[in-house]
Amino acid sequence: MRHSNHGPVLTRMLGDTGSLIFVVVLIALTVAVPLCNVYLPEASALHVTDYTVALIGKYLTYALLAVAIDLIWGYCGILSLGHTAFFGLGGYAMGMYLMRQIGDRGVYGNPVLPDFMVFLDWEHLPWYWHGMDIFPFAMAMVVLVPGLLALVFGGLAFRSRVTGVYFAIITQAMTYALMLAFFRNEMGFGGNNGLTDFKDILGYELSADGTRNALFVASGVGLLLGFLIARFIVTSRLGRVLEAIRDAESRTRFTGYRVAYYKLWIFTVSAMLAGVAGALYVPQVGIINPSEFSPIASIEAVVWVAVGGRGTLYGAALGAGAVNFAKTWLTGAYPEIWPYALGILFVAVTLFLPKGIVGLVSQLRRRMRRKEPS
Amino acid sequence: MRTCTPRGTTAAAVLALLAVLALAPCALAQNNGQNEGQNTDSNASEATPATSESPAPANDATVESGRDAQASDEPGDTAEAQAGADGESEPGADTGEDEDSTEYAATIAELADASYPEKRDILNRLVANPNAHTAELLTAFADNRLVVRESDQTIFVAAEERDETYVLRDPITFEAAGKAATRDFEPVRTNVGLRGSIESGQARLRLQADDAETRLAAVETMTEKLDDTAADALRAHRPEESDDAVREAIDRALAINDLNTGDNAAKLAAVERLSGDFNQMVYNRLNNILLLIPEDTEDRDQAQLRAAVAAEVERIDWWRGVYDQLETLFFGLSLGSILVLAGIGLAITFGVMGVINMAHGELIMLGAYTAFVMQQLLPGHVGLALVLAVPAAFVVSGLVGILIERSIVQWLYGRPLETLLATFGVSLFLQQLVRTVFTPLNRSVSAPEWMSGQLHFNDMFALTENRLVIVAFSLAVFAALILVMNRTSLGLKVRAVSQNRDMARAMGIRTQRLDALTFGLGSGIAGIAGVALSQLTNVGPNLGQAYIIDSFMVVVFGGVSNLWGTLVGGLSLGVLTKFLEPHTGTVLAKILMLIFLILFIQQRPRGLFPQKGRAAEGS
Amino acid sequence: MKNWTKHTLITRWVAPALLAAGGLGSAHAADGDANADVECPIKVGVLHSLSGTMAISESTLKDTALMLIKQQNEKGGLLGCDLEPVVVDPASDWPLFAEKARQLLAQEKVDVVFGTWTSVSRKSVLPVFEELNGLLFYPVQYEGEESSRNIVYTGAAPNQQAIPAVNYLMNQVGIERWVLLGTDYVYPRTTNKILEQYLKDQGVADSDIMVNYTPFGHSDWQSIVSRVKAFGSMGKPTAVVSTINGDANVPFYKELANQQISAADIPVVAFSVGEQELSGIDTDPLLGHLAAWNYFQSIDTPANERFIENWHDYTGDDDRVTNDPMEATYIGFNLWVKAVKKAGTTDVDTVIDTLPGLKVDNLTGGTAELLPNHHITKPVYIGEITDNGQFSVVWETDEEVPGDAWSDFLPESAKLKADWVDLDCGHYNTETEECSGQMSDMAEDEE
Amino acid sequence: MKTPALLESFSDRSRVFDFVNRPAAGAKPDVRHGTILYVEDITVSFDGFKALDALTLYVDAGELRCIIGPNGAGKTTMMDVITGKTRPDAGRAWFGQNIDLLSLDEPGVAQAGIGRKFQKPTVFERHTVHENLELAMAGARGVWPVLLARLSGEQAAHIDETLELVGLAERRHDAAGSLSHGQKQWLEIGMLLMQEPELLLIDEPVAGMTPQEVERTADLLTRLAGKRSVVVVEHDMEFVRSIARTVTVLHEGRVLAEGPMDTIQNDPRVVEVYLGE
Repeated sequence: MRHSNHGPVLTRMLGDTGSLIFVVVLIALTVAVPLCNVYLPEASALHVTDYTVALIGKYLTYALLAVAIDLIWGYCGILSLGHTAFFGLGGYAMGMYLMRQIGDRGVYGNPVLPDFMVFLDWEHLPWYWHGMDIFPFAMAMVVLVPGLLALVFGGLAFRSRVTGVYFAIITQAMTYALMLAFFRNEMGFGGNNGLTDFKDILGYELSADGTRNALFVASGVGLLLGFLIARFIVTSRLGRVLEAIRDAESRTRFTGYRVAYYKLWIFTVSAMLAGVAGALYVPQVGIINPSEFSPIASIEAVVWVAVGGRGTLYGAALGAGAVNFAKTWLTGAYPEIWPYALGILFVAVTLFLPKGIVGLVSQLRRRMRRKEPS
Repeated sequence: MRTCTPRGTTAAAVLALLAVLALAPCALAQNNGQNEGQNTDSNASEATPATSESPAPANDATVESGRDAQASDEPGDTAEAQAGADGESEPGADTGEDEDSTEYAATIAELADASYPEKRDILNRLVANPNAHTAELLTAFADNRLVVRESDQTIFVAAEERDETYVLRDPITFEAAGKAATRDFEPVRTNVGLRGSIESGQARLRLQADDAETRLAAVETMTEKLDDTAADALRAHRPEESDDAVREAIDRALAINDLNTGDNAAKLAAVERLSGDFNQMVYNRLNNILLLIPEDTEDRDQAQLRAAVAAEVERIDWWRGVYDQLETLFFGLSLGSILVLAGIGLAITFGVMGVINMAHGELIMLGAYTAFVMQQLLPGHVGLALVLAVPAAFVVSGLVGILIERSIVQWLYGRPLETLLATFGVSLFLQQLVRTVFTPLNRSVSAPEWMSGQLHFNDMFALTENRLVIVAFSLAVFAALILVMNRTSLGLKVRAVSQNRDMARAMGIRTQRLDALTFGLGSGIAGIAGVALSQLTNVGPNLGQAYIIDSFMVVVFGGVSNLWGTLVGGLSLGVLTKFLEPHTGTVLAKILMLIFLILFIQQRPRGLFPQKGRAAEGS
Repeated sequence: MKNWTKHTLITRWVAPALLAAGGLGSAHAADGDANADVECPIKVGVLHSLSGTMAISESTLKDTALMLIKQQNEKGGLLGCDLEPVVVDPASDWPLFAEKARQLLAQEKVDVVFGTWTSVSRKSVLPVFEELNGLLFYPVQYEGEESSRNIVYTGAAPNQQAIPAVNYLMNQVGIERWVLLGTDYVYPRTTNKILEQYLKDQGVADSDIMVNYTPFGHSDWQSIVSRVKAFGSMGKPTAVVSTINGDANVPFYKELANQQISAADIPVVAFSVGEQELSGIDTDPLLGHLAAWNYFQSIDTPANERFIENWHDYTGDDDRVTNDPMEATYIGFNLWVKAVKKAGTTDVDTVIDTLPGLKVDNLTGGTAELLPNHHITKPVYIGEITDNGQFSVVWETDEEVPGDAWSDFLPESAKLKADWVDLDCGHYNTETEECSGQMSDMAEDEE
Repeated sequence: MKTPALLESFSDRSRVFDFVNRPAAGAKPDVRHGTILYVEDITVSFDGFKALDALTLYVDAGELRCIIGPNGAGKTTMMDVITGKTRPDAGRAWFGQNIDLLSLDEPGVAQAGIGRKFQKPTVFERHTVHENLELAMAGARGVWPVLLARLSGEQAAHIDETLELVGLAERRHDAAGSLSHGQKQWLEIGMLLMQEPELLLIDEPVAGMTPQEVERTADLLTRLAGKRSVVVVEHDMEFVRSIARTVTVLHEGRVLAEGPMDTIQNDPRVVEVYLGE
């Protein structure tokens, strides 16, 4: 089934059954989980605990990151092994805002400087921390900083036609360099400890139930919007061009498309989505630290997409949820063996489910349909 | 010149050697020497096996050049033997014996509750005024065999027995003083600084040795820790000295001392005497003189001295600059050779075969563990085990590599990104496997003698042997690999397949088997790299992850599928990093290297030595 | 002891008063009778990484906690209940620590948690413990600058490790020149800041202090060691104070050995190298280098002997070493057991109020007392590395040193003090005489 | 030293990043002098081997030109130079009198009005036949216009027309990858037509076609000439003979001979290097 760019935009975007189901389920989840958390008594079987809210909220942000990765990898063939760099930058921007929100309620009572600067004898707030106490400005940074990095980095790479594994590896270098940089205490981002011990967001206490549910809804809406934007792109003619680049880059060029611009554009959009995901992630887990930049984390994120099924967007989101759920469950239930299970899962998926979970589902459906008539 | 053994144990080793020599003529059964202290019947039966064992550790100690300092505090007869061997060190202990021995005893008694600086002072007093057993006493002190009886703060020399009892001796006369339970005693603690002082005290006592070489060594030890006491002792000994070499060494030491304490003329003479001497102490003292004399001094003598010193310092500084650069270059090459070792296996699997093997780091790790296992299998043969570990690691990692290729990678050719995912899974699996088998703790792999010294050019410039060995080793591995690729039919086929798989198959090359072999080759070399790394870093489950990114960088920088590129790329990245480091700090240097790499790839997307032809366009 | 109970009573009047005033039914019976409040089994959370980079250090502490729980159960449990361990794996992933902490507290409803190693993991779980009012025993030496009502710090603060070590080197060894080497993260940064200030207070010149930071897992030490060597060859006795973390230590010591810097030339005193780290290093070249801890396996006391024996029995491996964080876990566990017994309940608020002032034996023949700042008293030992992978003690403090949450050598921190008994504040500003910031603690008490 | 220069070059190039408002297609070639393609003294060498050696070639507007030559004569390299894929070491290449081809990259050349069909048929295999044509359709090539593009009725009709022309109307919704070799060749020609180029460069259009298909192709190309200029590289002599008015023979990177087919066929040099084989 191929989507086509005729007809009304919404039909075009949700014309595909998988996407439609995904959007419906996502909306239901975004609405139902907070309701079940707040209004159902704890004894109820359908009650959703705070823990679960936070957990699913985290998965949602991961899912958004996965959608961002799928947008470039699944549709344009750009494999970025450094996408958590953008996720992390978005997260840091949000973390800086939350840090500034603490104000003089830090342990040293300094109205301007975050605690980690106080006890390391910083005298002034570094220039890049200014303005981060203003929410709209900070939110702009959430999008602009990753976007700018993507623009510069991508501009350099795509212009000189760095592709395939070479691109994958320099993105690793990028995120690795960022990780090392953020580990440096002189950078003024709290070094290894990162930013933590946040108090409130927009004046609402972070640990309050209401705030947690609001953040959950924000994550759900964020994922929904991210998904719709991505769907809008991939179902437009631009989506065709991206796929054309993925399949036959040189041919696309001879057809008159400036491939580097397209790649740069979609890479930047994807980085911005990843930044938003990071920003939603931080207040829910309560910490942002340079290990988010670790190259392994980026590879893991790519693995989510592969497990879910590349090139479908909802598959990526599904994969992020599934792998992270497995991780949560296994690290609790079988702490000693979960790396085995995860390792085997990755191998098995690539060998036996080249199209991921989504591919498996459609394969099963096809088999069912074949049986029906007979 | 420094020796390879840690200095604290050198003395013990010498003594152990002497003990063995002294014992050698005696039959093992004749333990006449150990008569006092342990002659109760009940102990006799136990004592015999204990003593019949005792020469063995002592022997070991000799073979292993004195690693096992413990060996010397075991049997009582060792102490006897030392006393015999060191017997000649009894200078002037006869005059005014009574007063001296009282003072001597009082000095020893002070040890009971002295701080470390006080202990050092006590030590100097003992050495300045020794008795027949002082050398023995110092040995016991250094080996932590001096104990204090808690009840009355009396000092004894103790040898620990089984059953938590001490066999005691008097610290002055070394006569037996019975046995007692260990719990009634506290050890007289020593620390490393104090043991250093003890050693130079021993050296001072050894100035009286008959053997000129012993005396020379003693003078050198004293020069290293030159202070006024040592200088006085040397000066006092100078007239008695008969050996030219020793006299020369003493003169040098005294000259160095003069740089600090002499008058103007003595200093000037010392500067001339020591010209061309790169010793650090000389340099420091020369600099001190410069600091003390103002530049515009009125005094002509002072000015003359200053000029001489300044010229000398300038000369030394020039050489220091040269040697610093040389050293940095060497550091860079050695870092680079590690990168090359880690990357070269990847250059084959990634470069030649186009497989992104994220488990490459874990194959390195397996090699390192192989080195550990080999050392466990061959206890006591550290070097041999390490040498054998090289082929063993090649086989182990190679076989694992072939297993990975046959079971996973072969189904994924032409899909590099899927391979990346699957092998990432493999790497998780292997890490956890190692955790299960070897625990998450790091394992210790020992360094053999021939890898744990320094190649000493002069006082300013020395290269560490293990780095030299590793540089040479990585070059050797590289050369071997080039030979395999260029001179063997395997290499020919590998190159053929990498250029055109279909054509190669059409020409009758069994590509499947070849793929497995090539992957095995790359993996095996990763294993070899692991053996080398086991000498430098942790052998633990995370070893691989630390190198995987660097490996990829090196290969990509050098140009995929070009082994020479990997060599040049690795070495130049190493050297560049090391020359950056002093200016930027370690972390920033690494970040800058990564940025450099990104910009480089941007300028030359196919690396330093790009592969030509259509195969390169494939990915 | 008496003092404490008095204070405890004062701070505890709030809860009963609330009960009396409003009959707010669901409030826990803070001082209520024992059996009413204990649900069997008592759940004990163990939050240590079993995979990832920290597994090397943390998995041992998981085993220690499990051993202690098993022993307690063999002694008949606690308040008539068995203890049930709940082990989870945060996988050296800091946000996952927070998630797992939430799981332990909210889902598993554990009564106490033993866990975390790195500062960042502690920082990551701290808000969760404060929000859900849990109780965490943190067993590792750290940089200080923290005191939470919900955390008990049984590892050393800088004044219980770093400063005594420097004192030893200065006064007993006669060191005049200092190299502060550390991994670039908060613990070394803070510790070195404190030490720098301390050294300067002692009259050490700026030019006699060299500070250098390296990234995590740094493996190429050639240039740095060579610079240390040059720095140390200027005629003054020089020592290295190392806050190098975990994996970077082995290559560091190997490079020292390679460049033939022995302990006699430039001694290295480390704060993160213990018996367990040594078991992964060939110690021959390291003889005489130092470590400062509050416990060494080699310390010969009956309690320690028993502990080591139990450990070997439990692990079935006579070569497994013990180390300082294990002792800290041991002390923490015993403190908690004692507090629960005394309070007759596992209720967190009651236990937290009962804890300060309690004393338990440590493994080295002294006692550990929990101070109002939630740190404990500890003896400080300096040990030299011996050839069997152990340390021989060369120096020790005369008596236990009380842990100081807020260092006196950092200007901002010197103003603060923590007191959970009288002031009910983890960071009381002695200049302004008020508890700076942190409303969450207040909010909790009002509830 | 290098960094500022790099930065400068980057900021310099960043002006080009202003792709958002870039005109969809370049200016039309100026063919008032009757010549649409000027290739003059073009030299290309790979590692010392001269693939093109001062090649000079002119193509008139509306002409159908066939280029033949043995393997390695430089035919494909010449196409690469014209379409911006390969940068020559020396020489000039102009499209009409006003467009310097050497200053353009591949998309630039394509947008200026030169379409290229490859030797091996290259279509977007995973797209449908319809989508292939839609992608190739002349029009805005900037990112934003493409993102918001919708198919107008006129454009849809145009695509249908082309589908009919290349005989793929039945298969419009099938993936291009499922087409036969000949059909792919036709699809690619169809895509070329959708680009509405002034000049078509066609590399071996009839390789792998059935005789009927060859005939239809010949027919199509002949019809195109006049309206557009066509350069065909082909090995199939029968085919060349059937369509060619002017034939250029390349050999070792130079023009060996040029003229009507009959003349060429009898040229002894040509016979020696090529036809004689």
